[in-house]
Amino acid sequence: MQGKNQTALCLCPTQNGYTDWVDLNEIANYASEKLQIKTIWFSNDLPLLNAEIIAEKIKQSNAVQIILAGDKPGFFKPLFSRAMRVVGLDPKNVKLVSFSEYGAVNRYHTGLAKALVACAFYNVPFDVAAKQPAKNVNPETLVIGGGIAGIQASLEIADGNQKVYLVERTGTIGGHMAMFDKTFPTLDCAACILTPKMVEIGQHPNIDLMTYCEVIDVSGEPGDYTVKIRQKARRVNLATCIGCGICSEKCPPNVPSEFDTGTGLRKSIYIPFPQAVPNKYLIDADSCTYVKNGKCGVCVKVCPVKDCINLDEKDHEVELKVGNIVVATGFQTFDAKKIERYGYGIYDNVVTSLEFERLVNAAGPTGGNITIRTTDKKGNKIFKGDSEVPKSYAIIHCIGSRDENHHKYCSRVCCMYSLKLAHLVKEKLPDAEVYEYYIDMRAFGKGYEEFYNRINSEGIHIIRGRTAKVLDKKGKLIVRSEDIEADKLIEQEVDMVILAVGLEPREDAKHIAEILGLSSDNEGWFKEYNYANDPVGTYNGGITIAGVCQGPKDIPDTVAQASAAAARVLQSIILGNVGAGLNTISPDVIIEKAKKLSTL
Amino acid sequence: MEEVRIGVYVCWCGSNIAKMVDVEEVSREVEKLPGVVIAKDYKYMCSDPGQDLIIQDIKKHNLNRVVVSACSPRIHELTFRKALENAGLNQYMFEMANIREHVSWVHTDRAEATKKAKTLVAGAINRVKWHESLDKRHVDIDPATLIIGGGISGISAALEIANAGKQVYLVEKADKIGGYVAKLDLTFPHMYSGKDMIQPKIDKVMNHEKIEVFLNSMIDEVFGYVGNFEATVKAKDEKEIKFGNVIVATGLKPFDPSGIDNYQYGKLPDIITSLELEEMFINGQVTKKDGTIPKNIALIHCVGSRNTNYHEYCSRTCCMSALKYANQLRSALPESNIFNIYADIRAFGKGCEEFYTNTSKKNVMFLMYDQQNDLPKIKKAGTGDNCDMIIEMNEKLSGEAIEVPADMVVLMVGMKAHENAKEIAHAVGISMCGNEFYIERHPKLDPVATTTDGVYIVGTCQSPKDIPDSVTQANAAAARVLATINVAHMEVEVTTAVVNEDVCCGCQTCINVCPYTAISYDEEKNVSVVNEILCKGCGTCGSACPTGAIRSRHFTDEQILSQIEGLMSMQLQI
Amino acid sequence: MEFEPTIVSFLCNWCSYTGADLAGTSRMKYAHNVRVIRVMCSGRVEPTFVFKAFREGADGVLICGCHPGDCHYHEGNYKCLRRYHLIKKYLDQMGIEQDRLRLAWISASEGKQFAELADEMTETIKSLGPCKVKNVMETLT
Amino acid sequence: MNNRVDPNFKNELYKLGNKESWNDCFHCGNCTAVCSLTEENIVFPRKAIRYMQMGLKDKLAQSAEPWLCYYCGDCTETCPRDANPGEIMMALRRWQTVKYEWTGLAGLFYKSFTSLIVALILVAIAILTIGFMKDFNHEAIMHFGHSLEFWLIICVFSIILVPNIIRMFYFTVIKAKVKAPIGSYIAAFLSLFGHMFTQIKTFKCDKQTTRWLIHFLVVMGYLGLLVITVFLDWFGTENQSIINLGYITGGLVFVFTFILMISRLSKNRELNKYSHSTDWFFIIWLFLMGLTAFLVRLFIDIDLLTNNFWLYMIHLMVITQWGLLLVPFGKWTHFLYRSFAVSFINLKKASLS
Repeated sequence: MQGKNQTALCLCPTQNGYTDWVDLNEIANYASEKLQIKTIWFSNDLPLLNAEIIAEKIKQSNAVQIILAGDKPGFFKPLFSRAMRVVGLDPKNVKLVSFSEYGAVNRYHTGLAKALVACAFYNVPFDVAAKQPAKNVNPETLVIGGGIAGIQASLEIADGNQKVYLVERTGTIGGHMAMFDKTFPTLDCAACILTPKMVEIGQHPNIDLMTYCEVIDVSGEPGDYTVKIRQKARRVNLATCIGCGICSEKCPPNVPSEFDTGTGLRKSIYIPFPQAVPNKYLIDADSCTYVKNGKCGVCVKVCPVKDCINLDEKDHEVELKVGNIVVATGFQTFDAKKIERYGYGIYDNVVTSLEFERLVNAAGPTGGNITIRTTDKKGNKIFKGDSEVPKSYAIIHCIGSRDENHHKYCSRVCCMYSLKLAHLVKEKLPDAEVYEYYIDMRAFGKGYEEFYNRINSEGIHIIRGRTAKVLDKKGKLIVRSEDIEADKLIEQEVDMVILAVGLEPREDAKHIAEILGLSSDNEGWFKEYNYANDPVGTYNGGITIAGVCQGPKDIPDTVAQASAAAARVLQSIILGNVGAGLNTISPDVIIEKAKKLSTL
Repeated sequence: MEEVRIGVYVCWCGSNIAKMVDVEEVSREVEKLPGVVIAKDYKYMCSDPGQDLIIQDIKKHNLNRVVVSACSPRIHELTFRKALENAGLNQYMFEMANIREHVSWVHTDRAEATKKAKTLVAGAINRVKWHESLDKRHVDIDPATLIIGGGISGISAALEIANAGKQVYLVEKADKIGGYVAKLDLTFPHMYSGKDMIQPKIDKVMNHEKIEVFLNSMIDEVFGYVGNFEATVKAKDEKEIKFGNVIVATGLKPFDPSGIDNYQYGKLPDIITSLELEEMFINGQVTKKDGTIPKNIALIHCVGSRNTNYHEYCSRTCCMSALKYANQLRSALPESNIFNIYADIRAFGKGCEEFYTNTSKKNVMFLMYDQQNDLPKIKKAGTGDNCDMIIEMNEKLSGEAIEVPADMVVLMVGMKAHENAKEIAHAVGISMCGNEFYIERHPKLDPVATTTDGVYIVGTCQSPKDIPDSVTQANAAAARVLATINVAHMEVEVTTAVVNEDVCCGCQTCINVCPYTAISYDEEKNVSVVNEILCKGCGTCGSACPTGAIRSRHFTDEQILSQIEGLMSMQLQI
Repeated sequence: MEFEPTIVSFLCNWCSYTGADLAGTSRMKYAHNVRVIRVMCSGRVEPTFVFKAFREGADGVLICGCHPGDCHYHEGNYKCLRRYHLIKKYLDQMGIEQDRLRLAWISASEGKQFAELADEMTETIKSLGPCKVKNVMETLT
Repeated sequence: MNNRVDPNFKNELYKLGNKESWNDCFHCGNCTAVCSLTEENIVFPRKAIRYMQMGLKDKLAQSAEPWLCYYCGDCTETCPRDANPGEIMMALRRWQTVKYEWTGLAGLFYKSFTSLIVALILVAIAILTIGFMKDFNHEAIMHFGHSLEFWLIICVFSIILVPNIIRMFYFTVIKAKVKAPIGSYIAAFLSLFGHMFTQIKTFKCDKQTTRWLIHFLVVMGYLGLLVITVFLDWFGTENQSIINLGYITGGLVFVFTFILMISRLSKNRELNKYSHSTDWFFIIWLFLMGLTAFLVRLFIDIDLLTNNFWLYMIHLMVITQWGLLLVPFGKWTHFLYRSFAVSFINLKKASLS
């Protein structure tokens, strides 16, 4: 085996210009003093362009093994492998220690980075050294977020005969998926496949569904967490409400419906949508005349059930004890108003994809008729089923995504849902003209490319070229884009523009991360334990993440991830294993263990 | 026999059905049919209130049969069966008429569609009259799991299950586990080490007390049913194993590019596949066949993918692998010219778009081609070209016909289903789609289960995917397995065949046609006997039986014959 | 009024029924004359079923199963194939045109093929005209 | 082969200013669509950036489009990949200037800062030598200076600028195979002067009015000063209205170039983010020219020039350097190419319609 004298360490500083990064000098000191590595290089000091010179340096140092450590040192590996080859050594002896792989991304993680270097030096896999002993795990689990990820994770765990508390912020579970009309690429309706799962959640004996609730505090340790939850005042008794809807009929205020993304109106006492689970009413305090002025109370008068509506109900707190927490808080869509050039919020008929999703949905405000936006008597900008029908549509991809000025990442779903929306328009209005403007067509999943080819053959104009602006010309919208493949600039006149808005972390994602002690990446998505190896674990033992809160993904990938999170929870309950939990284990302990296990 | 009291429910499915079928008329008309007590239509039958409607009616009207006319039974039969159970009715007293996939979505004439819907409902009503109560059988779940395939997906699933203390049998065809990931030098988009990632896992699997690994082995045929499978592992010594669940992780086969004439693979020396390049990186030596260092290197994306002549689907990982290679080449051969010849860059994963952006800062030339209609052509360079090969292509972003110099061409080959995919599908009883990837139970909501209970598919055998997505799927399947093991027993279908011993004449025709050797001959009684555990309910025996002694439960002659009657009778009424 | 035939079709649960569902989810349009009955396997289709259909007034019968070699139950579709040839002969003897019965292989991914098959079959039956069996039987009894 | 991609082309561009973002563009087409000056068949900057990335030099030489860009900065501000298309267009214009210029000096000066300095010094020495030879006799030198200006203009135009314009025509019209009807040539020729003096196209750019006004005043001042000193003999004339006009034009030139320099220094706007060294020479010399001319005439008027003749020597050095080096080989030609490009593009449009 290679001894300490035969190991050379090459430290690679961050290329991203972070000032607050891991302290490499401290690591160098540690390596030379504690690990007694004699040869330590910094990649900046090496003439990196030349394998021959590096080979010479390796020869001089007598090293037979090289550890490349730092910020994504893999980028240097091929060069070192080649240099090893030149020296006549085995290129397999170039080891990589990528700090970010295990979440060492700032100077507070210098200790962790040391442990990573030590593990490579002692030739012990980090996960083995960082493994924590088994302990008693509370078998009850908290799932935060009632979208498809939360639903799936809850069902999996509950089907494994374990108790689940599913906490949802709004009045119903279902999340974004419930708002969609059809799902790509099979075009089955979202409601058809989602509602049975929602019903199952509502009926499952092992699931305690807590809607209209928010997690406000988490304390304790992996396997034994205490969670404080605020139950917001629903003002309608869940147990006795029969969902007859008389209250809603008589309720005076009309306010934009969140579920319909403001495309339609709802009352102050309402069910978010007809298939909501629980299918019970709730009162929106912000618009309720009684809550605001103390006058009204019509709903109480007309309600056929005694004492079902209590307009004076207050928020209260609940405390739970759980062993594992699954975080499935989801996403919000990019605010298209941030890019003024596209005219969202300026021109009525520039709509976001989510609004359009409600517009084509048979259960939406227009009953599935695509119409132009109108202003009602009270000034609400809404859609009505009997308004004029737009004849031509432009769908613009990558709104807020793949853009250095907004989100650098790709939102992964927009290409496909845009194709789907184009298809839905064509299906409803065969004579309509639909124009799609894209940069790269990302149809990568099972059946996606086939779907793309099919849409392409349906007479939809699919144009390579990102639209730069939307202008108004006498009531028509002009979409200005370059048609790259036809080599010309086009100013397309359309009636309606659909902006394929990207996904972004929820506004309160930071807050949730703080409560749970999770790490986030630069964009605000929760950081997984290991990119490839453990996409659902986190650095906090007992806390797993699932769905889009970890990064944009489509429904099948979300569902798979949610099930994977459930596997982790079940495993932890069965075995008392709470994961590596880097936030709860000291680097020194890891180093000691690595030393002990070392094969040196 | 008790009085038949049928409730019929016609679903609008929003506008999905209601747009093409006059659901109100359907419900009005069928209410007149004999046996029907009540018929209703509702916007979403599958929703909570929809199901409640059925439950309330069963109680109120004392219904003993229910017909729901909605979408495909493949989607919602179980949903409604559960509703029946909740109402205290046997779940088999139910039949579905598919008026969405088979009517409203495929027809254009509203009157005809409505007529057809009525006949289908009438058929279902006639059939349900003959339904009988069946009790689901509880079976115990064997806590062991068989995993077929020892790649990253199989290994991850194995560890996830074994770490929960449950027995795993891992069968691998090759002489070592690790699959294609073990052959990777670096992974995208962070350039982490592939070996460091998988080696500890391999070690753990090989030394895990709860995992028994069979190398150089194959599974012949899996017998039994969920919870109680058994199979023979074929290796040097055969071994019988018993297990409760199967996870299929057979993985992929790289596309063979020698069939694409334009690419000259195998004909010119320095045209290699991405796998061959990967090996060069592992060996620290990227050279041409003559041992010299290539100056111009072209990476051609989408080889065999996104082209209806080869595979229409996208292989999902090649774009990012190609970017990874561009980075590796830039590092190993800083002076080289690198060309990425692509169709669309599909950098959709977490951190991938950023990886693409960074790669373009590394002096890599991106050239776009049409992967369906206009493949680049590789030819040998002439003297004075200063390179070995010339790639002729029509570049789409400039609209120019160009030449690209190359000394080495790397073909980013796509993924195909494994060559044993078909065999394994037969062995475990799952279906494949046209391109030999396995079909999941539901493409969105159940991506790892299959239509065969207890059999799961994970990783690239389901469709091409990258490492995190494969690992996620593997863990997802593990969740399912752990959950069933944890509950320790489950309900199985009882739609098997039964022999009416009074009628059976002992001719043994059924024994010959049964594919599962589920029928044996009782010499003493001179009758055939069905082993209900082995029987999978295909019904072949029933149709072969000359005396009509064998009944296929839930698909009996009476049921189907009266369904035919129903279908046709309605036809004449209108 | 143009003659609109009725075609009773038996689809196996695993491949063909799924394929027909796929035609639906893909919104492929085809003739409305096909009425589907689901069986677990094409091997379950008894000659009686076919005759019953004609007896009740069907103008055509279509049987669909998995492609050879793809049967969910290994070889049910082969059993069906054998029976099919037998039934055809018998139909002939009874004076029913052989073309009124058809067996086809439709896999789970062949929604398009199913739609095309339905159209083709409808055309065939239309050209044959209504099946007289039912009337004949009724006059006889 | 001329359609062979050339990965080393970027090295040529490095020297012309664009270092970081040459390969950042991923071809979404945003820049083309956001630009107010693009038309159905006149697409840029993306297309030119593509030629540049691929190293298709012939194609680049044949594109007159980069000259249409006034660098308003819209494309750069909205570019989703921070690829800075505006700056790439600027660099491409420099490259084209070098390409059209037949002596090769423009290329030398763009790429080598030192050679430009050496040339400037040599000219200064030459002027000093001439002064020395003429014993620094005021009358003689001013007379010489006046005829020098005149001949300089004639020579630079006929030997350098006209051949370069012909070369530009050759590349962008003949080699690019633009086949326009004869009538359109006449129309293009007529429209030429309007563009040249007003640069009216800038108006199509949004939020550009102030910038256009400053540029317009500088151009007008510069041309006025040229006419007044060279053809109306500002320094020698007694005609008071000519003298006053000279003051106005000279003042316009140095006041507004000063404003431009300040805005460049503060670098507060997108378009001023990356200034090439040659841009600075252009603006400084223009400023110096206006200022020294203004001062020379002022000194004549208040009778200080005789005792401060160095001022005229400096003025002479500045205008000689300007006329001999900066006009034919520097950014001044952009003004010329840009005007002709509009006409050539009109020909292209005519040929396509």
